[in-house]
Amino acid sequence: MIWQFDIIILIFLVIAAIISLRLKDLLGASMVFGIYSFLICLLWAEMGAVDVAFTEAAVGAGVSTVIMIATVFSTKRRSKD
Amino acid sequence: MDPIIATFIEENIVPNFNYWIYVILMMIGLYAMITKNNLIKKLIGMAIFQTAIILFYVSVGVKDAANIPIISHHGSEHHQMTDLSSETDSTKEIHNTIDKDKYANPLPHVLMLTAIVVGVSTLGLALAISQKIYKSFGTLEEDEILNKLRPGGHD
Amino acid sequence: MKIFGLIAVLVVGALLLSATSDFPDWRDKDSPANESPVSSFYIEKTEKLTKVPNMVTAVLADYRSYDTMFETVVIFIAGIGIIAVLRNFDGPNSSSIKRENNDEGGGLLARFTCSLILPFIQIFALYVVAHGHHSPGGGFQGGVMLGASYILAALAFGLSKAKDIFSERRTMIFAAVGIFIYVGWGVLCLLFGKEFLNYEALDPILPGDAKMARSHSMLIVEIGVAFTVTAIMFSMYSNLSTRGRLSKGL
Amino acid sequence: MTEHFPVLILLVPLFGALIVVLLGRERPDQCWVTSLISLGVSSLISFFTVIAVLSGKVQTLRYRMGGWPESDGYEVGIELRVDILAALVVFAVTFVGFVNTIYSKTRAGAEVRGKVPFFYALIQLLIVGLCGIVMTNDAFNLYVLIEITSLTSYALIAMGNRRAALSSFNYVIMGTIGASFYLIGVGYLYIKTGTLNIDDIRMVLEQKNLWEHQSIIVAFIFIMLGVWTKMAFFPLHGWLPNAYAYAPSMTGTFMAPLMTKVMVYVMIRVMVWIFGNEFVYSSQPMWGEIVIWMSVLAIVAGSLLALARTDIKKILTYLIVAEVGYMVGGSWLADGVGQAGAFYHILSDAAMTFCLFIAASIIVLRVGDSRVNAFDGLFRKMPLTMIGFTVGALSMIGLPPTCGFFSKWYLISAGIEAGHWGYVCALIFSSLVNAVIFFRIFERAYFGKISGVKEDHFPSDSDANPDIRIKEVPWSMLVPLFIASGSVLLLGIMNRSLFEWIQAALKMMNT
Repeated sequence: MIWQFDIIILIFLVIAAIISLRLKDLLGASMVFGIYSFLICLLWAEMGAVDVAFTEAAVGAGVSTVIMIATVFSTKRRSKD
Repeated sequence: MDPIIATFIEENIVPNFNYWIYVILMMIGLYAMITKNNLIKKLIGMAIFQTAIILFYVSVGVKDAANIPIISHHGSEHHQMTDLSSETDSTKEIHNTIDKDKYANPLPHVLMLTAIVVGVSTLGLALAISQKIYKSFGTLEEDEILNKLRPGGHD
Repeated sequence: MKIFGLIAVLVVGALLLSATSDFPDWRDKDSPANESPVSSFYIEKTEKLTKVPNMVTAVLADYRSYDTMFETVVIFIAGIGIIAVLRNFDGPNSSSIKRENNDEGGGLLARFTCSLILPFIQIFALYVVAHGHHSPGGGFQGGVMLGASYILAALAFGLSKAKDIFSERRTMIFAAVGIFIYVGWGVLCLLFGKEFLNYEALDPILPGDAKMARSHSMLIVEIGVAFTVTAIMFSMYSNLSTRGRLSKGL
Repeated sequence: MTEHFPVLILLVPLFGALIVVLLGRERPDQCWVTSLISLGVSSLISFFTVIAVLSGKVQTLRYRMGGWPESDGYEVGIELRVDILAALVVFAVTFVGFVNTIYSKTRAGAEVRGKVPFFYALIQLLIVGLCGIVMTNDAFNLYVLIEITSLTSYALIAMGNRRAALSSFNYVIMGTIGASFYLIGVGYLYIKTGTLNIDDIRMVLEQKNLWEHQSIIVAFIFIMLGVWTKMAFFPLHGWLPNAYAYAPSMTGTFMAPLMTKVMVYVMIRVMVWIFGNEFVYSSQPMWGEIVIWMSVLAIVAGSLLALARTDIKKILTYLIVAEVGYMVGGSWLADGVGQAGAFYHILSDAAMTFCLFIAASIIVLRVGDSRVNAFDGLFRKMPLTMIGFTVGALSMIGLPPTCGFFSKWYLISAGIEAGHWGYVCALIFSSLVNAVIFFRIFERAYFGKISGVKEDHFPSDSDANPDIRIKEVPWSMLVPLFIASGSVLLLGIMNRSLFEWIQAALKMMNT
């Protein structure tokens, strides 16, 4: 447990969350959301919650992002906000 | 880093930093859910909102200098013996060897596995619903959909 | 709307932050949550009572197995809910569509790479399911990986190829059978005269003593979870990527 | 055998749902039969549970999942807990589900074409979720079950037309916020107490005397906000009217009576079991005042919004919003009568909402128009349906001997006892508005001219006059309607003994 890592990842998390909500390109937003999931998965692994990190890596960074991108592809890519 | 600053951070910011960031992430997600116009953006906000809560729960279970919640076989020789020794012996042995401060609290982890699953299920279903909305309205922007539904609007 | 949302969010955030100062410190091993008898019981007694070193698996599949049963049901609901909402059965191209193999899937390189790594992904997924007692992992994680391997196959070789292996009917059967294994195992305990999901009741039909019966039963319910999750993950992807027509993937 | 009843109530519909999915799309009739049998068995078991709990042999059924005993006085596993209150609500849930399945016999094929097995699977899983919510004694398990009911209802509502999909999306957003707030509240309780079992949380709160801590207060606020969002309490009600009005009619008839009421039950349970009357009413006297005035606002606004609508389903959904105000206000009046009255209103409101929704769906189906002028002359054309509708409407207005009268009576007397005149006035005002709404409909139904517009809709019927064309529906719809209106009357007749049981159970908890 190294708290410096912890603080850095937490700050990156906030940045990733804001970017994925500000991007007008939904495909990019979904990808940044994948990055967000991966960062939070790192954070959990660092906190000792290995099972949660494993699940988040498989679900958040994997399947969630894939189905979100699938939806963006079959609907519209641009967003107004 | 200057050691004085490091100690200051460690004593004053670190104890609650996780909880602050969780609140900030939750606020970002909630704000996106309430005010974003695009339905997919709302769902991204929803996912952030849910992970923020998971972050809170996992932070609850962290212990200083604790291991992951899997009892290690290599660390203690006792385990090899306990399989062979008799029942009462083994219970005493393991009871003595396992120090609860050495392992992280497993309960929040279990709860959050369930919460992650609930999160992805909600996300999948909500994406399906938004695809159905797109199919019948031709757009994913909330204001355009409401325009189409107004009696004066076209369609 | 924006102003109203901002005010609501700020009020919520202020409320939550006001409680933060009251919390025990982060990483404190003596906080009420960490030193409560419940958590101490899990840490100290799990290996003794269930012979499973991974406490998370033991709590997930035994102490709180009732929760996990409903977690699996949630996944199942998401799967059939997506079909109920989105699936278009009476479309022009439902089952008897002509194959568009040539247009689908990735290029040659993608196909070749996928055919190389797919078996390894699947074997690793099975390992994760089976080895959840001793290392991070378990039915859910393994199931997601197995489902993801089929999604990868659908991306590389086209959805119709993947559907030859995993047709829609088959996904539904797999999903239902997974929960059937889980709940049925619990009901078996009921039939042996103990409480629902009390695996000790199954001692007579499983090898080892009553504690090993718990360990074995956890493996079985994890396999049930893996069945459901694999099927539903693939079904989710195939419905969402084709707008419910299941004809042509991304 | 009795001790296994709680889990059997859940398992039968769960297996039913799996079998229905396995049967597949080719056998819609067998799907109906399967779900009818499974829900019938489930409601039979829950009826026996009510009898067992009432007979006094077991005051409270406790069922430990996995057979894990407690350690140091703390539950390590998940526990089910069924007392008379839970048994009554579970019986109401399974029984409404059973009767609604009869009603859906002819409609399922028409409304959810080709997706019949998924519809029945979702309905049965929704019942599993609702029963689980009522019976569980674990705060986190409650969250998982709330999500089960939410996900099933999102899917069921979105199976309707395009408006239904849009309102379902709004429901996803609001529902997730509500459930997550509940989860935050549970987390704040967990970080201070270290346990998730509802009885144990109470025990720790009392032992360590944590009542004054800011996190416990915030936990209470967030759990309440979450539950209010899920039950559509007034300022948070936005998702409900559209969702219930545009959903497939079988979904509406099923969810309208149950969802909000079960969440009211959760609210009463959290208030009484986790936090206790002392914390809720005495420590912060301002809260009660604020919440009761909010509920007054909910009642008045719900009634007025209903009055302004001409679509019968919209009227009924806004009346639900008003009824939620009744129950929240009643349970926050600081005395036992108010809580018991609110609880009795859960049962009676379930019965009368069910009755009215079935009648309205039948009428909309036959007349093909959901506006109020569809009721013109209906007493002559569909006398049986209108009798059922009348019973439900009279109960909504609050005329004896229907249960609506008695529940309103208990709530009003609790309000007078607590000296909260605003609440009493709101209840009377709402009764008057309901009377205006429903007598307007009765007037049309009795004296209204049979409009000639209908001629155009049925050009194929050559010689018959309109009286014959709009005719009664098949028995599979009338029988549920009569069961519903019968239960409205039965609950009214049994009000004294029901009320005493409820009061006794609540008193037992508060001491």
